[in-house]
Amino acid sequence: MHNWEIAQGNSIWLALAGVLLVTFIVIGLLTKLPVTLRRPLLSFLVFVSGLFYALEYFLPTHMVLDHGVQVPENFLTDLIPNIINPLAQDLSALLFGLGLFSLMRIHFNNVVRQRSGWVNSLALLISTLSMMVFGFWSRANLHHPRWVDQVYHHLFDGVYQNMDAAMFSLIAFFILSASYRAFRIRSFEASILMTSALIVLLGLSFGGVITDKVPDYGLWSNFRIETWSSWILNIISSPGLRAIDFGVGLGGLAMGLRIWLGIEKGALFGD
Amino acid sequence: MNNTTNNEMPLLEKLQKIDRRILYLILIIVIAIPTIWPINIPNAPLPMSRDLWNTINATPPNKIVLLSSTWTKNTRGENQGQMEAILNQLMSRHIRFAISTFDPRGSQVALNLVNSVAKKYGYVYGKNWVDFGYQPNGVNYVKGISVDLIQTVKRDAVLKKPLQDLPVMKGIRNADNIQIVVEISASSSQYYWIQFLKPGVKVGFACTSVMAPEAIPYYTSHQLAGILWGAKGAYDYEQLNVEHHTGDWGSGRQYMGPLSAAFGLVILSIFVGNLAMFLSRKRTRQ
Amino acid sequence: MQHACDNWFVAFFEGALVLLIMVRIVKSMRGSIPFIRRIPGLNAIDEAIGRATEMGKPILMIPGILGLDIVSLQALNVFTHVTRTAARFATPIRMCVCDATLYTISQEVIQDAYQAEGKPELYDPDSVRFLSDQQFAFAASVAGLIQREQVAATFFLGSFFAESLIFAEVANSVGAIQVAGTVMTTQTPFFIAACDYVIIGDEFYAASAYLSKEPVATGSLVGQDYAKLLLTFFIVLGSIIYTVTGYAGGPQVPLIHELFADGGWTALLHSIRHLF
Amino acid sequence: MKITDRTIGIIAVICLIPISFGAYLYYLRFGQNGLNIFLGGLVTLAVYSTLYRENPIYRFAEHIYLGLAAGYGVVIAWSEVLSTQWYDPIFKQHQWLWLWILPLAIMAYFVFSKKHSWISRIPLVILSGFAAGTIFQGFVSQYFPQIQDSFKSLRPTIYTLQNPDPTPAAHILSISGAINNAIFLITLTSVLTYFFFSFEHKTKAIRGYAQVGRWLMMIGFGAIFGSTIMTRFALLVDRMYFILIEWMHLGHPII
Repeated sequence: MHNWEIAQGNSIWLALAGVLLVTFIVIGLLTKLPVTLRRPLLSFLVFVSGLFYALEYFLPTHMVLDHGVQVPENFLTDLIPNIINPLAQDLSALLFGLGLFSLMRIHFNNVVRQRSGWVNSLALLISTLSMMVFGFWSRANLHHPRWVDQVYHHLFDGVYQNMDAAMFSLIAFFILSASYRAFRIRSFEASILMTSALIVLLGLSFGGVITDKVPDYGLWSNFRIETWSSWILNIISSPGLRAIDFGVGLGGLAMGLRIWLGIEKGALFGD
Repeated sequence: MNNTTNNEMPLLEKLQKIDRRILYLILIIVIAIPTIWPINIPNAPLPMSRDLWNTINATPPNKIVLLSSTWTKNTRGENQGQMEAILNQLMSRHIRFAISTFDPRGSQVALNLVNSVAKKYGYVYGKNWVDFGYQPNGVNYVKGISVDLIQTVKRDAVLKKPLQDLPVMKGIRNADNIQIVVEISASSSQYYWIQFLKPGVKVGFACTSVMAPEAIPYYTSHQLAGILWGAKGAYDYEQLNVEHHTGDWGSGRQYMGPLSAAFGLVILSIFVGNLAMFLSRKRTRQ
Repeated sequence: MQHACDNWFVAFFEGALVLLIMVRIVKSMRGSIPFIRRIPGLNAIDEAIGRATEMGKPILMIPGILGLDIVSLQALNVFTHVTRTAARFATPIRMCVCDATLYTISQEVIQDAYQAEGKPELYDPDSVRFLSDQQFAFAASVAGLIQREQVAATFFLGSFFAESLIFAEVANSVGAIQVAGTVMTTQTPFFIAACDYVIIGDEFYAASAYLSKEPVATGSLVGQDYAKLLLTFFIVLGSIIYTVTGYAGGPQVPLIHELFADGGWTALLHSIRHLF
Repeated sequence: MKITDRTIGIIAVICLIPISFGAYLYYLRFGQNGLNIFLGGLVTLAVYSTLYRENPIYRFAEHIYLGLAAGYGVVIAWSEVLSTQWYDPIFKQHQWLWLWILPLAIMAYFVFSKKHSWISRIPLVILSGFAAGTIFQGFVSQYFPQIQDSFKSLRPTIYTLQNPDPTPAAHILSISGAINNAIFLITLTSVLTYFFFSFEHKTKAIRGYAQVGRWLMMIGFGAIFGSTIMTRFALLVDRMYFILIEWMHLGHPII
């Protein structure tokens, strides 16, 4: 990637101006593009960007030394970590501003127009701002007072992380109410769902204690509850899920193919 | 007779459509009581916990153990107990060890835990243990240490010193000097080790119980030397530690009490729900 | 199997699967519309929208919690259908997304859907909301939204993880009628426990063919079936060979075992050479 | 006797006074980490209050949470992606070709334009193209090892019920192992049969087989449900430990 570099430090601004100029010309041209040509253009772009990965997979490789390990590569392989991944990540990160803008716009309007709940919106705006200020400030390399780190520590570890954990642990309550409601022996299906859930749950918890006196060797081990639960997981659950996954995988393959070839009617191409 | 069933009916119907908030309140109480006044639930360690314990216990003095600690506050309930139990065993047996993480937020969590346990055993950083820090590129890291550990990691994460200058790394060059890598994880990060670590080096997996079923086939095919299955794995490990005097009880046993109570509540609530449904159905049929 | 040349057999096999799908798509485009069996979860979509219309409350859609990928694009296809139906009855919609790129395309898709129904004036840009890209912050916010707006119907389609049950139970507590489907098989049981209608496994990918009866999607669905049949055939064949040879592990590996791992192509060539 | 949201809000605001006093006490007694624990307990209770019903306290906490997450997202987007992979290469290493990401990003912002919003699709189709292109390699490396693993022998190598040496290296298949393999294959194929959409399940045998597939799938789902319960409850137990022991000091801490 040495040829990417330009010699003079200041000329980067020149390059930036050039890029922006080209951008405006291209966008200007795009706005004049006839409606009928939009879809072919989009399909072409999808095809080209998809082609990269397809070629990377299908082209033959040779062995290259990387971090002391021989790895198979072709001339596209190196571009994935160096160009394509950063490009996709940079683009997503730059687009994050869009989402942020929409969030901020809604809540800013709430505050300005004093809609009901505007205090909450204000709290949201303030907390966003303070997280950004203290996040950047405490990460900045330049010298900053110690209390900045402390405030960030309270915001992140004290409030944010604990809210994360609290939200995560809410699921336990919902599991209880969902299983109370759903695990009724109403139909045959509901009953087997319940039975296998109970056996596995018992096998993982104090079920092992119930059958602790049963020897864990020979045929006796078949009467231990943890044997049952791992049997269900390995012999029924795993092939069942695998069969579903095969279908899901093929569905994804077909969908990827349709998008790549531009024959998918739907969300992406706007028809 | 008729009278009693008439009285029963509203109760049964109520039980069937019990307000979820009452269930939640019961759950809180059922967990709170054994948390404040701990109870001990008997336990029988699983073979896969035992295998992990034995492998780590057999570490010869010329090898180290690598703990890859990829968890944060979110799964503290399971992973902290597991890691603490393993650390107890390592330190009481005077085994050298290193830690690293695949999660940027995980390194501080791991450091805090190791430091608090190390105080108990007088373990010294740099002499008895070392931190390789956050490893953003998992594949390269694992491939790299298979060949040359010192060159791949270069500097430790706490003192920022070259690895070869630390006494803990004496005689440790590559994956052959690692007795076992234990991935303590909230996700399926064990695949890094299963796929890319030099074949022959043992891998253990201490995971949340969601991930365990997925990992069991790798244990049966001996790609994993042992598995700690969620909170039960932590309890198993503590029990093995106590049996062999390599550590004390910790959060594994502490949490199993409230956990078992909660499981009991789940089972009981399913039972009561079904019973109420059956009885009221029977009534309507009459 | 990072590259095709690690095992050409596998690459050819995948090529065959792709070919099967393509052939059926072309056939279907030429006008032979195939049969598709009933999928109860998908029939429920219109029922759920109808319920929301009766109650005059909004419907909520969530296209998973991952970014822009194949799965979320498929979810958006289904949501196009939902939005168009909702637009016909002027039922308000809410869509929460947790990725900014997905947010951008969702805006476009929803706007288009209203346009296609000839009711662009009903489109409200605030109905599509980016909430957060952090899993549980997103979940907390969705839970709040469900309760505040008392949504009447919810559609959770896409990739979901632990938060699936938070959405489903909170929506259940406000009495919403729920249609859910995810490609994450480990989350399906929670949807089964808490939702009214569940789309399991690749019924999710069948949805666009089923709802739109559009030739490309329908043909592709039939092609997928043939591909699935091919996979099943090979699994049965492999098992028969194992049974006949009595293989239970060990160094004497049957060829079919080697074919599906790295170096399978070399093994195949080797054994063909050996034959003559 | 329904308490209105306004009342809850007013009570919450009044409670702020003792709460700040409590926070100060925590800070005095336990220092920085003590304050974190205090804040953590407070927000945990605020989140849990939604279990009773949607209320102003939860709403307030939710908005703060969302705000912090948004701010954190910006910090991460810059410090872990843009600064190292975009800003530094351009302005420190002068790899100016990275500037060409800018036009793509600008195009995305056209989504707010009424007339030219379609331009925003350009960067998105490029990202979708990448997603579609990876599917070929992804499908192969994810599913072919599983196909290979699904070949199962039904012929025991040793005619006893029990395998004398259960390690895989022994290469022994007992009668019960063969039966297990058969059940494995039945589950796999019957579930696959259930997911055939375009073949009408005409014969009774196929319809029955697909039905068996559905039942076996339900057993599998039940098992997943059961094995997930422990993780979720462990988190709750840990949170309760945090609230009761670390925050309220109602018992003895373990470490």
